[in-house]
Amino acid sequence: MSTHSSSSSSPLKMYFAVFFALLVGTGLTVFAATLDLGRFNAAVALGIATVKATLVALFFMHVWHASEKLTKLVVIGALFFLLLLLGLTMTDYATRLWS
Amino acid sequence: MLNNFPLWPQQASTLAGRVDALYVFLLIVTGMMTLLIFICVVYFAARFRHRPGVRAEQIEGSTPLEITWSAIPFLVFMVIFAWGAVVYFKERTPPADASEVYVVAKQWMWKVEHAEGQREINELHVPVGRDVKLIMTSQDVIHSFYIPAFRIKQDVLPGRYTVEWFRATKPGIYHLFCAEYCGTQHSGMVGDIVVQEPAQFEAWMNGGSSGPLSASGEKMFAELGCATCHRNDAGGRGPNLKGVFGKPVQLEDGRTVTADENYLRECILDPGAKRVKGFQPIMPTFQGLVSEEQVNALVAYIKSISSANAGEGVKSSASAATPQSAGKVQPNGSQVQ
Amino acid sequence: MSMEIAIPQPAERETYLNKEYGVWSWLLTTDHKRIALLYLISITFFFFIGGFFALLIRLELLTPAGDLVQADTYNKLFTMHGMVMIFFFLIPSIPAVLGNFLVPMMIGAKDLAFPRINLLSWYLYIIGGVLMLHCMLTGGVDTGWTFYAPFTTNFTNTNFIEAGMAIFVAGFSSILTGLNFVVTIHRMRAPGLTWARLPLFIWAHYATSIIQLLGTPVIAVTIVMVAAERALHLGIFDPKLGGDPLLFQHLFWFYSHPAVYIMILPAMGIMSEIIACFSRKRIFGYSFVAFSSIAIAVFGFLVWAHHMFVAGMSVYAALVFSLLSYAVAVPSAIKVFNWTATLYKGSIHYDAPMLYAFGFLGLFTMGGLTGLFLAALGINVHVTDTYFVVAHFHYIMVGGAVMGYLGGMHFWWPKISGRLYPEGWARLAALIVFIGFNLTFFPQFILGYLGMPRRYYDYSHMPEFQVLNVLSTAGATVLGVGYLLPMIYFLWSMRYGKPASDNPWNAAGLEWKTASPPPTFNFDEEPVVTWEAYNYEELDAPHTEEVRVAR
Amino acid sequence: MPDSTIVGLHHEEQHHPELLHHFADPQQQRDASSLGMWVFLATEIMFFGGLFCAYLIYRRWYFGDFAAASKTISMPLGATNTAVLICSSLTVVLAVWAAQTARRTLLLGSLAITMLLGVTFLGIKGIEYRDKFVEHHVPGASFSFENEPVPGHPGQYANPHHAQIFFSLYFVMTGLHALHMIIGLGIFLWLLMMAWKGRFTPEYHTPVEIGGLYWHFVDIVWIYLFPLLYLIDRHP
Ligand code: HEA
Ligand code: HEA
Ligand code: HEC
Ligand code: CUA
Ligand SMILES: [Cu+2]
Repeated sequence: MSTHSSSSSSPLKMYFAVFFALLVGTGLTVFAATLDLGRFNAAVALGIATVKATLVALFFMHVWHASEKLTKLVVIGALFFLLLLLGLTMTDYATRLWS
Repeated sequence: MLNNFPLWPQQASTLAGRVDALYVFLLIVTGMMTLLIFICVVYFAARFRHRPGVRAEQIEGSTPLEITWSAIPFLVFMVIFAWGAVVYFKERTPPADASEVYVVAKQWMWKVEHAEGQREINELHVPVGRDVKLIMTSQDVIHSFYIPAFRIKQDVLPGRYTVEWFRATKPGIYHLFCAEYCGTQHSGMVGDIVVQEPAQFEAWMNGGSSGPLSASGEKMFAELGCATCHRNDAGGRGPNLKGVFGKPVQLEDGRTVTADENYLRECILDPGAKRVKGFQPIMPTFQGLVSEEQVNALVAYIKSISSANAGEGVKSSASAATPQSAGKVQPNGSQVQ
Repeated sequence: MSMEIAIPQPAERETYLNKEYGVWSWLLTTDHKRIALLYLISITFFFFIGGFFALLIRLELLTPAGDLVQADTYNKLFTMHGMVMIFFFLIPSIPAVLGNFLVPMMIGAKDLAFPRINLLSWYLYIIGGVLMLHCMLTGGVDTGWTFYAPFTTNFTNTNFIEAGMAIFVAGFSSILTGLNFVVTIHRMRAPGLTWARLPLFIWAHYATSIIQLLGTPVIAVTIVMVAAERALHLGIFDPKLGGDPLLFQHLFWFYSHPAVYIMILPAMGIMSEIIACFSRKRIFGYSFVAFSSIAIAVFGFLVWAHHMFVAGMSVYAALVFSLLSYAVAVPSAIKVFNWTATLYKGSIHYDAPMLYAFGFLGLFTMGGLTGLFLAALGINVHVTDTYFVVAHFHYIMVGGAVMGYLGGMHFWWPKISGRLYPEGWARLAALIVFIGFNLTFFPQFILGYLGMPRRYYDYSHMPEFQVLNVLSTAGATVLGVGYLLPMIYFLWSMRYGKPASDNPWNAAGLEWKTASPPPTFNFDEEPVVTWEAYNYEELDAPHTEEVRVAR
Repeated sequence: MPDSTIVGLHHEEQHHPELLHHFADPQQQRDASSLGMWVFLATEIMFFGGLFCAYLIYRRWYFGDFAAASKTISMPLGATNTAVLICSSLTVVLAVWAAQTARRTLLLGSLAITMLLGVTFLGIKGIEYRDKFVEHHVPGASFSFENEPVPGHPGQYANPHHAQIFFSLYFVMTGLHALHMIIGLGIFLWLLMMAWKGRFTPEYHTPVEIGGLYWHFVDIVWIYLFPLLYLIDRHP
C-alpha cells in the first residue's frame, strides 16, 4: 500500500488518461446502444462496462500497482463466487424443460 | 403391535421397490462405515487410554493413507449418486400412455379431476397396474403431493404445471400428504389414495360422472368464445387448434416451441408471451376469467382434439424431463428447439 | 447468567474480568474477551428460548391429535424455534463466543483487528435479537425458517417483515465477525506463527469467515426483495405477476446451505483442539485437516439446490447439484478419518471435553452419512420434507455443532473464567446429553422413512406414528435436563469453583501460555512462535501441577 | 500502553498518535484497514450479486417487456449520471494523491468536489424517480404500463406484470445503489472534516484511501447498472 515510497513521476497523467478512457467508454456504450447488433447487443454493452470497471479497479483502486497479491486474490475470489451464483442458478433456468 | 409401531413403509408402487433397494444399499454401506468408525474409536480409546509412564507416539500423517480414504469414499459416493440419478429419472419420466388426472391444490385441500370427468376431493381412486400421470397446479401457495407408499413426491406450484406419475401395485388405502408447508392447516391437507382392482375401479368410475373432462372443456370452449376465433378450418382469426398438442409451433419471434400442457396453459392465460407466427396479437387474456379447473378442462379438450392424429412417440414434454428431449428452455413456456 | 464477576482472590493480579467494574465498562468494552462474554450471555438466552419452543413442539406431538396448541400457534413455534436456533444461536455460537475469545489469543495478538467493529457486531446482534423478541411477543411469524415465497410474500398474516429485518440485522453482525477474523488472521499473527503452524481452530474459523462474508450478503438482499414484495406486491417472486417462486429458493439456499457449514466448521475446529489435547498428540494429517476446512467452505457454495430436488427445478440441474453434494462430503470424510487416526497410539484421557468430542464424532458421522441419503436423488424424492430431514439436521446441528460447542466451553472454561467446573457433573451431563439426544432424534429417522411430513401439528390421520413420537418427546425431556446441567454448574463454578491454573490440561496453543483468566491485552510480552501446532511431545499429561512453559 | 518494545519497521515515530494500541506498528494498522475494506467490498459484490442474479433471469425470460420498460427511462439522465460518477472517481483519486503528497488545498478541494458530484448524482436520480412517479411506473397499487409497444415487434404490447418486475428491480437496484452513495457522502463528509483539521499526513492517510476504495466500488456498480437498466434495446 505504501505508495509514498515514491520517487517516480506523479501518477496524475495516468489518472487523467484513465478518466478520459472512462468517458469515452461511456460515450461508446451509449452509441453502441443505438445500433442494432442483434444478439451482440448485450455482449457489447457488458463488455464495455467490464472494461470500464476493470480500469477503475486496476488504476483508481490501485489493484495494478501498489497492491499485494492478497488484494488481487480477494477481488478474484469475490468475482469467482459471484459467477458461481449466477452460473449455477443458470444451470436450472437454462435447462428447465417445463415452464 | 406392529400396527402401532411400523418400521417400514408399505410398498405399493412399481417405484417403491427401486427406492427401497437403494435405501437398503445405503443403509448397508453407511452402516458399515459407521460401524468401522465406531469400532476404531472405541478400540483406540480403550487400547490407548492414558497409562502412567506411557507417552503418545507422535505421528505426522500419511499422504497415501489420506489419498486412499478420500478416493474410496468418493468412488462409493459416485455409485450412490449414479444409482440415485437412475431412480430419479424413472420417477420423473411418465410413460407416454399414462392416464391423466388433473390436480388442483389450494389452501388446504386437494381437488382431483380424472380425464374421464370424475371429481374427488382429498381422495384419489386409481386402479392397480395402470400408469397414472398427475398434472398438478396450485391456486395459491406451494404445496407438495406426497404418497409415501408410492415413494413419490412433487411440489405443486402456482402458475404452472408440474407432473408426477406412478403405477400402483397393491389394492388398498394409502396416505396422501401435503409435504410442503403451506399455512395454517398444512397438516390437515391430507387424504387417501384408494387403489382398487380394475373391475372395482371401473364400477367406481361409472358412478355418476359429469362426462369426461374434455367434454366440459369443449362446452367451455364454446361458451368462452374461443370457438369464434379458433375454428376447425384455416379461416379463423386464430390458429386451428386441431392437432397442435405435442407438435412444434413456430413463434412470431422465430423460436420454435413444443406445444405441451404448460404451453397451452400459457396461451390461455398470457397469450402475449408466445405468439404464433402469422397471427395478430388479438387473443385476449383469460387470466382471472377462468379458474384453474376450467383451464385444466380447456387444456384437456385441446389435447383431446389432437390425440386422434397426434403422432406416436410425441410425448408431453410437460412431464418430460428425459435426457433425449434436452433443449433450450423458455421461461414460462416450453421447450425451444 | 448473572453479570457479577467473582474475583479469585482479593487484591489479585489484574485480569480482563476485574480490570474495571460497572455496567458501562462491559457495554462499551472493545476487549474481544469481554465481547465474547456478552455474546455468551446473549446466545445462551436465545438457546433456552429456542429450546423452550422445541419442548412445546415435542409436547404437542405427544399425541396424534392437535390438542395442546392451535395450528397457527404450532406453526409459529417451529418457525421461531428454527429462526432463533439458527440465526440467533448456532450461527453466532462458536464464532462469536469461543472464536471471539480465542482467535486473537491463539495467534498471539492483543485484540481483533477492529475492536470497535467487534463491539458494533454485538450491538447489531442485540438489535436483531430485540426485533426478533418483539416480533415473538407481538404474535410471531408462521412462515417456517425457510420463509418460502409466495406464502411469505402474499399469504401469511403474520409480521414477516419484522422477523426478516431481525435476520437482516443479525446477518450484518455475522458478516462483521467474519471480516474481523479474516483480517486478524492475515495481519495480526505473532512473529513466527506461519500458516502451517496455525491451530486448526484458526483454520476452521478462517474457512467459516469466508462463508459468512460471501454468503450472508445474498440472504440480506433476498430479505430486502421479499420485504419489498410483501409490502408492494412487486411480482419478483409471485407467479401471478410473472415472477418465479423458485428464484427465491435459489437465493435463499445460496446462503442457507453454506450457512450450515458456518455452523459445523467451527465445531470441527474445536474437535481438532480437543482430540489433540486429550490424546496428547499432533493431529494426524494436519495439513489435510486444515485444507479440508477451506475445501468445505468453497464446495459448500456449489450444492445449494439439493434442497430443491422436488421443487420443480430442472432435472439436469438436479443432477449437477446432487453430484456436487457428494463432492462436499469428501472433505468431511477426511476430517472424520483423521480424527479417528489421531487416537491411534495416543495417550487418551477421558475428561469431560473429550467425552463431548466422542459424542460429536459419533453423532456428526451419523448426521453426515444421512446427508448422503438426502443427496441421492431417488431417495430424496421420498424423504424430503419428512422427519428424515429433521433428524438429519438435528444430528449434525445438535449432535454435532452443539456437542462441539459444549465440548469447547468445557475445554476453555478454565481459561475464560479462571475456575474449574466440577468434573463429575460434567461427565454426567455429557452422558445425559448423548442418551437424550439419540432417544429424541433416532426415532425421527424411522418416522421420516415411514413418510411422516415435517411441520405437521396434527397427525390424527396416521395414528400409527404415535409410538415413535412418544419416544422422541421423552428424549427431548432428557436432553433438556442435559442442557440445564452445564448451565448450572458453570454458573456455580464462577463463585465456588477451584481456581484454575494457567494451563490445567497442559495443552499446546498460545492461549494456554498466558494467565487464566488472561490480562486485558492477553500477553504480558508479545509471544514469538518457533514451534509447530500441537507440540505435545514436549508437554506432560494434563492435571500434573502446572508448570508454566517458558518459550 | 503496556509495552512497545518492538521496534517498528518505520523509524519515523514510535507512537504515532493515530496508532491504535493493539497494532504493533503503523504498517500493520494500515494493512489491516485496507484488507478490511477489500474484504468488505467482496461482501458488497455478493450483496449486489443477488440482485443481478434476479435481474438476469427475468431479463432472459421477458426480454421484450424489459426492453419496452427500459425504453421509458431516460437515457440522457442515466448517461449524465454515469459521467458525473466518473468525474467523482477522478476527484477521489486526486484526493488520495493529494493526501499522499501533502497538498492540503487539493485534498480539501477534491473531497468537496467529490461530495458535490455525489449530491448531483442523487439529485438527477431524484428527478428520474419523480418522473417515474408521475408516469405511474412505480410498482405498487398505482402502477400502470398499458399499451407500451415492445421494441422490434410491431403491434405487440408489453405485459404490464413483467414490466412491473423490471421497475421493481430498477428501484431496488438503483435504490440500494443510492443508499450506498448516501453512506459514501457521510464518509466523505467525515474525511473532509478530518482533512480540515489537518489530520492526514503522508504517513497517515489510510482513511482517505479506504474511503476512496468504497467510493470507486459504488461507481463500478453503477457502471454495470447503466447499460443493464438503461440500454437494453435503444436502437430504433
Ligand atoms: C450443520 C449443519 C449441516 C451440515 C454440516 C449438513 C451436511 C450435509 N447435508 Fe444437510 N441439512 C441441514 C444441515 C446440515 N447439513 C439442514 C438444517 C437441512 C434442512 C433445512 C430445512 O429444510 O429446514 C439439511 C438438509 C439437507 C438436504 C436437503 C433435504 C431436503 O430437504 O430434501 C440435503 C440433500 O442433499 C443435505 C445433504 C447434506 C450433505 C450431503 C452434507 C454433507 O456435508 C455431510 C458430509 C459428512 C459425512 C458424509 C460424514 C463423514 C463421512 C464419512 C465418515 C465418510 C465415509 C462414508 C462412506 C464411504 C459412505 N442436507
Ligand atoms: C441449532 C439448531 C437447532 C437446535 C439446537 C434444535 C434443538 C431441538 N429441536 Fe429443532 N429445529 C431446528 C434447529 C434446531 N433445533 C430447525 C432449523 C428446525 C426447522 C424449523 C422449520 O421447520 O422451519 C427445527 C425443527 C424441529 C422439529 C420439527 C418441527 C416440525 O417440523 O413440525 C422438532 C420436532 O421434534 C425439533 C425438536 C428439537 C428438539 C427436541 C431440540 C432439542 O435439542 C432442544 C433441547 C433444549 C432444551 C430442551 C432447552 C432446555 C431448557 C429448559 C429445559 C428450560 C425451559 C425453558 C425456559 C424456562 C425458557 N426441532
Ligand atoms: C379474439 C380471438 C381469440 C379468442 C376469443 C381466443 N383466441 Fe386463442 N388465439 C387467437 C390468436 C390470434 C392466436 C395466435 C396468436 C397468439 O398466439 O397470440 C391464438 C392462439 C391460441 C393458442 C395457441 C395455438 C397454437 O397453434 O399454438 C391456444 C392454445 C389458444 N389460442 C387457445 C384459446 C382458448 C382456449 C380460448 C378461449 C378460452 C381462446 N384461444 C380464445 C385468437 C383468439
Ligand atoms: Cu398444502 Cu402443505
Ligand atoms: Cu444443504
